[in-house]
Amino acid sequence: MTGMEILLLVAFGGVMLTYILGRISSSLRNTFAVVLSLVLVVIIALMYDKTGETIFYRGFFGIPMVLRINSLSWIFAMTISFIGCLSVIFSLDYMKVKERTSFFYAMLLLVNSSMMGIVLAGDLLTLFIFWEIMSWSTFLLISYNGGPAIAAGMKYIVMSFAGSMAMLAGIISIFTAFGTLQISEIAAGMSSASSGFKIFIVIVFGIAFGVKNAIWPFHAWLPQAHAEAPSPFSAVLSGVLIKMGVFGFILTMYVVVGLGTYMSLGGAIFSVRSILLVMGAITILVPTFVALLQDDAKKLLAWSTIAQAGYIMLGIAYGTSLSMAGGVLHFLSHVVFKSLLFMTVGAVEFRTGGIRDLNSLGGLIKKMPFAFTGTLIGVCGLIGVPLTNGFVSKWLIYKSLIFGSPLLTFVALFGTWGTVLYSYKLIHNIFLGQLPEKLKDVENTPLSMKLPMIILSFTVLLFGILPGLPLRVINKIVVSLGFDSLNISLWGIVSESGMLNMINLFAAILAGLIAVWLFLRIGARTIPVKQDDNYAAGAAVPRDRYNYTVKFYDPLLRMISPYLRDIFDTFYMKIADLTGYLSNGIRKIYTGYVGNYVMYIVLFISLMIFVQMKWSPW
Amino acid sequence: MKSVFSLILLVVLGAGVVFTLSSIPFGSTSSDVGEYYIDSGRADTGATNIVTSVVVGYRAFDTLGEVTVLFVAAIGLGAILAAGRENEEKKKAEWEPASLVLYTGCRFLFPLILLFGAYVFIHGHLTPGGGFQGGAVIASAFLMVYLGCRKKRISRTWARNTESISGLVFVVTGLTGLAVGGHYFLSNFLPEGTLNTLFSAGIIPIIYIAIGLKVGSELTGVIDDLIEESE
Amino acid sequence: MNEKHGSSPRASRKTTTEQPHERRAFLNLFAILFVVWVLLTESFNWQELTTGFIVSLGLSIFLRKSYIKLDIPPFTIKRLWYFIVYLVVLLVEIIKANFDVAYRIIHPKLPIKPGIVVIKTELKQDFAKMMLANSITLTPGTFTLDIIGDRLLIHWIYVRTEDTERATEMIGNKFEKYLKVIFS
Amino acid sequence: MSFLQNNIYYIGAFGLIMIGLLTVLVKHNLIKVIIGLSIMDTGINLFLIAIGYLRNGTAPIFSSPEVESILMVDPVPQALVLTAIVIGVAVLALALSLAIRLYKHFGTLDLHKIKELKW
Amino acid sequence: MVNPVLLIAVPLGLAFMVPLIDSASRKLTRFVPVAALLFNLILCIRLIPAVLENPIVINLGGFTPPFGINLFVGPLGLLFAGLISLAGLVVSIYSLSYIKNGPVVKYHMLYMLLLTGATGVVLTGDLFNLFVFFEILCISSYALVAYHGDRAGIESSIKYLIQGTVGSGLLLIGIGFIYGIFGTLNMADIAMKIATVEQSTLFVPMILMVAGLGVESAIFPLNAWLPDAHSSAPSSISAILSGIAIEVGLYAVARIVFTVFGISDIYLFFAFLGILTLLIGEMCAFAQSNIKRMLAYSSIGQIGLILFALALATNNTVTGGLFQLVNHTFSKGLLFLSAGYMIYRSGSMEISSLNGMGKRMPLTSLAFTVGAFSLVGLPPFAGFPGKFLIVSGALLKGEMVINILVGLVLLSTVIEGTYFFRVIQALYFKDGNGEQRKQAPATAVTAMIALMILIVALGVYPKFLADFLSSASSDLLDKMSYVGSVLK
Amino acid sequence: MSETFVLVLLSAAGLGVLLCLIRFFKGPTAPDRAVAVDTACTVTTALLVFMAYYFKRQIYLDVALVYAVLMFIGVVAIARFLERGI
Amino acid sequence: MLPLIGKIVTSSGVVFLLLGSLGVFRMPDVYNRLQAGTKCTTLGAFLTIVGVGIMEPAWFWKTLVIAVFILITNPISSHAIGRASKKSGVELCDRSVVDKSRDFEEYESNL
Ligand code: NA
Ligand code: NA
Repeated sequence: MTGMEILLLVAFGGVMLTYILGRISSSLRNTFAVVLSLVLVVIIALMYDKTGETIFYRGFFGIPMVLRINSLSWIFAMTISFIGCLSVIFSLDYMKVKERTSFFYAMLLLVNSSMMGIVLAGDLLTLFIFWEIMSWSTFLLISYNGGPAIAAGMKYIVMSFAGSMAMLAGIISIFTAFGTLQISEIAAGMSSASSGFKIFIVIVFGIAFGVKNAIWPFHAWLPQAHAEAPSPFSAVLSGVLIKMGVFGFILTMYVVVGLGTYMSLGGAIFSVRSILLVMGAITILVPTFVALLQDDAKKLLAWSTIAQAGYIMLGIAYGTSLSMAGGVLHFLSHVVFKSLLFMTVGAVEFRTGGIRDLNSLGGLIKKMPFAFTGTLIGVCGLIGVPLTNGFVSKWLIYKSLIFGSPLLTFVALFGTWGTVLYSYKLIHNIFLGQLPEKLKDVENTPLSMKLPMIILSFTVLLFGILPGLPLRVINKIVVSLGFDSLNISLWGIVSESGMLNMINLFAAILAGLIAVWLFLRIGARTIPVKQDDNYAAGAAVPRDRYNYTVKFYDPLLRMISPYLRDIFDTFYMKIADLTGYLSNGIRKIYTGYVGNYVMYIVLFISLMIFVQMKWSPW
Repeated sequence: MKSVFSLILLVVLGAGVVFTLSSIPFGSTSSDVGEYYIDSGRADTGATNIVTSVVVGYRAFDTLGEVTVLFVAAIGLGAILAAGRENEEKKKAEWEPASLVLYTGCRFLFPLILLFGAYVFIHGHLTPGGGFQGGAVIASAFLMVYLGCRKKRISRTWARNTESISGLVFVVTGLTGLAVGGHYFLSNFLPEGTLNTLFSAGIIPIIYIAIGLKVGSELTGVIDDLIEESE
Repeated sequence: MNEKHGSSPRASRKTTTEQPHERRAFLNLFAILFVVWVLLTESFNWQELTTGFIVSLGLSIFLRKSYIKLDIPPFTIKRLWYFIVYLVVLLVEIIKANFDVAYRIIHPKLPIKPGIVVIKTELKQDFAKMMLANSITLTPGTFTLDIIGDRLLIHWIYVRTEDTERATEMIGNKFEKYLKVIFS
Repeated sequence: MSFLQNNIYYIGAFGLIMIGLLTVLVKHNLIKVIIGLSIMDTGINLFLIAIGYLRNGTAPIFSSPEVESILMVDPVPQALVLTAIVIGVAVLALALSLAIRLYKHFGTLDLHKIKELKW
Repeated sequence: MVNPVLLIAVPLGLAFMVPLIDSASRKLTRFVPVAALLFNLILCIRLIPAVLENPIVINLGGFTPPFGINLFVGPLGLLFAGLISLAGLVVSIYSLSYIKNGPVVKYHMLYMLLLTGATGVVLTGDLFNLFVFFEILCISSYALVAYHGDRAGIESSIKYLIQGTVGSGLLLIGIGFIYGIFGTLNMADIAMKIATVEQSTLFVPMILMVAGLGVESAIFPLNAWLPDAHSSAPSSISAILSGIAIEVGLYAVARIVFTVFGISDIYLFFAFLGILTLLIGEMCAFAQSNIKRMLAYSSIGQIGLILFALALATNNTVTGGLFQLVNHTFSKGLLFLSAGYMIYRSGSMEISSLNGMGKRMPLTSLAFTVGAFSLVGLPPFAGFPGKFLIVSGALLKGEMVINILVGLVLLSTVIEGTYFFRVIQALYFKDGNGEQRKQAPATAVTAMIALMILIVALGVYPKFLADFLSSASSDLLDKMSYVGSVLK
Repeated sequence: MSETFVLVLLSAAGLGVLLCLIRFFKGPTAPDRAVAVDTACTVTTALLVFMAYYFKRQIYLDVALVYAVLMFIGVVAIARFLERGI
Repeated sequence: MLPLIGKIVTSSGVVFLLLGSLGVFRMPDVYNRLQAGTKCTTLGAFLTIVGVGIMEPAWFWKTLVIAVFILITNPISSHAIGRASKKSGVELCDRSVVDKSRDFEEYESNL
């Protein structure tokens, strides 16, 4: 039995055991869940720098089901187990007050386990099976909170399932074409396949992974799902789960289709590559500004997630060593800072009794300083402030795009500008400004929530200062996908289009950091005024005027919002409505009058006889 | 409109039927199987009524199924009528008693008709009779009693047990064939006797008597259920 | 059979469960059934006779109770004689009736003068009343529509009297005198 | 005319089947529909018998030695019809019991009015 | 070797015996079906090795095939017989507690006879015998649908009866034609003689028979009875009707189309018909707010899918279709059984009334979830291998038309997923009233757990069944070996 | 002679049945139709016996007997129905 | 000799059968139709059946059973129809001269 098999066995066995233990004692279960996640981290850490394939099961019609490990799988698996572990720890307090916690833990661990299965899959069947388990278990978690989460979960699973079916069509097409599903064997067959077949594969896989990755126009499910999921899971969802789409894209384009073929697939403007790049660009641009519109903290982060997925997409789809490294690194960065942000927002939600509305929060910096710090670091990473990981990954992406495609670079930079705006809105409306009356008794962040925040904040800075740590592994991935190797040092990277060295940038970056810090402190230094003291011409000021953070960027939003209506969301809802309408029409054939039913029978026979006598097709 | 449409459909259907029938000319078809039965039915089964030898011999399994169909319908009818009856207040229906002539006549004829029924199924292998026909006659005798003597009801336990035992006789006869006869289900394990005598044709009379009793008691049960319903 | 109530509540019924009565019913029934069996099979083959015996015996045992109520009288020579005479009279009447009806049917003017009258009977037993009613039905111009107690409702195709006593005389008496003896 | 003579049983059988089907299709009184089914059944039985008929044939019963030489009709359809009749009776009985219950529930036998289950 | 005829004879004998048993002990009656089906299951399992080697042909009454009726116990027949016994056993255990009111003894008798009829249909080698057993199946279904005697039950039963009777009438006409043309009723004999007759002559009989059997097997325009009947019957019966009855109908259609007629020109038409049935079924299910009606329409959809798979007539697709069929029997059975008790608790069939059932009946809800996931085709449940086999088999044909049809299959799966996920959300994540937790009775739970285990086992290790199904599919497709083994 | 005899008899009886049939369709009351059925059935019973003679098959007599029994009970059933007896 | 007698008997039977049917056809109301139908068909059927028995002496006893059965049952069934007509209120034809059924009903209710 190899490490991978042990890993999956532990992971999936742990899921069941967690649920069973939960029926006995909740503290036992919590302990077990934490230990289990830690063990998984350790097992994966031990697999560092290993490569290999193993057939683990032949029971599925004798099709060999394969697990394989390489640097790509490892980095994804590591991320999954790491974030998974942190989210479990974060949940300890967060979930205490909820019902059906055993179900929650089991599903959380199941999602993590299935994601590990996906990244370790050595064949498409294994990939698909774990993919589906991930989809439905995610669905159960998104719907967990009930209420608005129901619609969110529904949207997620329908889109996701549609994607899965597309993927299934692709997988089985490959199976019938090449007689194998092993990823290592497909590539050989793929090289001789017709380009139509390749495009078909890219399209169906693109739909499947695009939905999961929330690439425009498949993003419609994400905002609601992220907002309505339990916060510990939002972190996982936004941090790693949608990155399974990234994994899938890399796999499809550079492993299944192959680097060489990918770059030349399709016609000039309508080449697969340029279409993907355009989609990536739109995914940056639109959601960034939609994020600005959000008054719900988690929705804001959700839209931000989509936008960041666009950066990753740009990096991956562009197809150079540097962009690839940037894309993968930005995936890592995003995992870290976005999980961090969801956790801090989750902590606020937890302590304020479930408030996520940015207009109802404010001034929590004194009540929850810890969460504020975490948010600050996270936001810095999100914006790409130097010395954070986000800076390094975005920088790599800009660098690789700037000469090849100035337009895309501009889009990416424009997106960053928007990122600054919504990030400031987030941090200001929660922690700065005035503390609403009813939040007076808010307590500080509990320890179980602090711990993951510390670790993540630390990671943001660590990877920001020492980008060589992750880049070394990423370089191996880049090489294994067929790109040229990059020149990596602990402090940075050297490439033909420019170089990055953190030491050189240190001073300037530090200055900038202090400037931002001061700026924010000034913004926070407001004079607390009794709410009752606010009068305008003797009349009480309406409640929403008390807090000047309300309607942040209002004029700007009034200007741009007409352009930001989510036409694709509307489109999908129209499809759903149409399906409902059509179904309702079709079922009317069952009129309830039995004479009609008999008529159908006679009609069937007569029609058949008529056709046969007229045209004799049979 | 609807009937016109239906008619058109049926005309098309009829055209198809006519087309197919043209390959089965009336009155002159003869099947290999049918000829075989006529030629060797007596030797194979010992019954002089070839239809009987088909029904209870060659295709006895069909007949077992057929008995079961009737059984199913009888139980089903009982179940349906019983299910509704539970939650329903009893209301007395007005009904006219039969005249003395009918009342007395039915009583007088009842044993006679039962005898006819018995005659029909006992001679199933010799005459056009058989278990189903005989059973139907027996059941009609009971129907007659209901018509003439409304309140007179058969004992359901009796009917049910008769039904049960005669059904079992059929199956057990078949299983006996499996065990001792030709080692086939429903194969004959009794001597075939002399043609055209009552005690001949092996297991056929046994099965037909069982069927007669079973069909008789089942149909009687059905009639009884329906009569009860009209009360 | 469940013996709860008879059909006709107003029909006179006397239940006697004396032993000889039951044996008589049984013997009557057995005799009738066995004879009918033999007639049906038209054979004195031992197999047929045995089977007939068993079947008749079985039926008689099960159904004798309901035959008790028919009050079929015990067998005597006198009764047999009267029965034969009755049959002859009946046959003659039937034939007369047929020619009578035939005449009325065929006649272009349809010579009928129908009506419904009531007659009386002195017969007591149900079986006797039934025989009377059926005889009236089969004989010229009359038809029993109903029978209750000692009254019969008669449809007469050519009414010759409306008086009950006279009608009884004309319609019922020719059979009743024999039936009275048979069922005495 | 000779066509009619030759195929009168087929015509009769399918006439009955069509009448039965038409009744089921256009009548909306349950009892009439059940009668229609019954007519259809009868037609089918007649059709089966007609298929096995042999011109100038007689019942396939060797009741006495002199019938040996006579042409006998195919016994199989007769056996089938025997079964089919019993099945028809069974279905008919069940249908009637359902009709009784239906009437108690709905107070009508008009199938246009018995449409609670639809879509 | 045990004789397969016992699969029919023993349950039949026991059914006849029930009144006697009942007068001895009322309690014992309920266990008669359990005993009979257990016996059948064991018998089926014991027959597997022999049947895999060579199909068993049983001449009833000792008359050789064209002249007597024969049973043909090949892998396909045995598969169905085993499925009937297994599903029947599970549901009969469920019924022990579920059926409490009404004429209980009659219920158990009818139930057992229904399954006996189904077994007869799948084992017989004679066309008319098939009709007879089919009638047993149908008539007992009519009666069982109306078992509760409520408005809906009676209404649906009478409608079912009318359509079913028209269907069996058509079937009988078809059989009459076939007898008239070939002078035989033995399926192998007809199959052998089929080439001697012009194909055009055979069309009307075939279409009559297919339509007749199609009514029971719920192929599209013939299936209007199904939503009513399946939703109004007692849930245990719904499970059997959806899980066994329509499948057996489909078996009969397949047997007749493939083995008896074998006119390959028409196969593609059936594939289209299957897809049409699938789409209409799934869309109608999508529009339902009544849980049992939704499940009933979903059965139509599944039958369409199976029909599509069978109609493609390659070993792969037929294996896939049969796998899906097995999955449907278990999954839909599980769905109906679990829905049965949830409906019983909530007192309504509206999906909205099942809100929060996950808290009140956790195990029952889990059973429903597993059934739904499996039916939709999610791994690791039995639906996935089925769907995988069907799609791969269909794509392997490499025809554009079929590829498009496969696309429609996947599309309909999305629709199917949507309505099942909706119910699962209602079960677990919507707030219901009445927070009391009360599990279904032990027998029902046993039945549901058994089905769940089967579903997961098949989903995780489909190979075992697939090998058997592969020989079942050659049993269906290889007409010549069928003829050969019957008419030695 | 024999053929003519049979033919005449058959057509006479057939005419009888036809007359009853007309009465059946004319009615006007339900009992009228019942009478028509009753009469037609009696004629048919006799006809069946005669057919047995024509085909020289004694076994057909059983058919006539059973027919007579069923016809009697059928007519009684109709009559009882008409007088609201069942 | 016997065949000739048989033929005569049968023929006369058929004649009565035809007459009975004619009566059913011609008579003005249900009661008169019953009268005609019953009498003629009973004798007609009896004669026809027994006539066959005479022509085929081997069948005689069986035909006798059938004939006697009809002789017994025919008046009963006709009586049942007659009573049903009365109970369901079928009017007498206008040629009728007397209807004492009112007296009968009174007698019945006094009983
Ligand atoms: Na009469
Ligand atoms: Na009469």
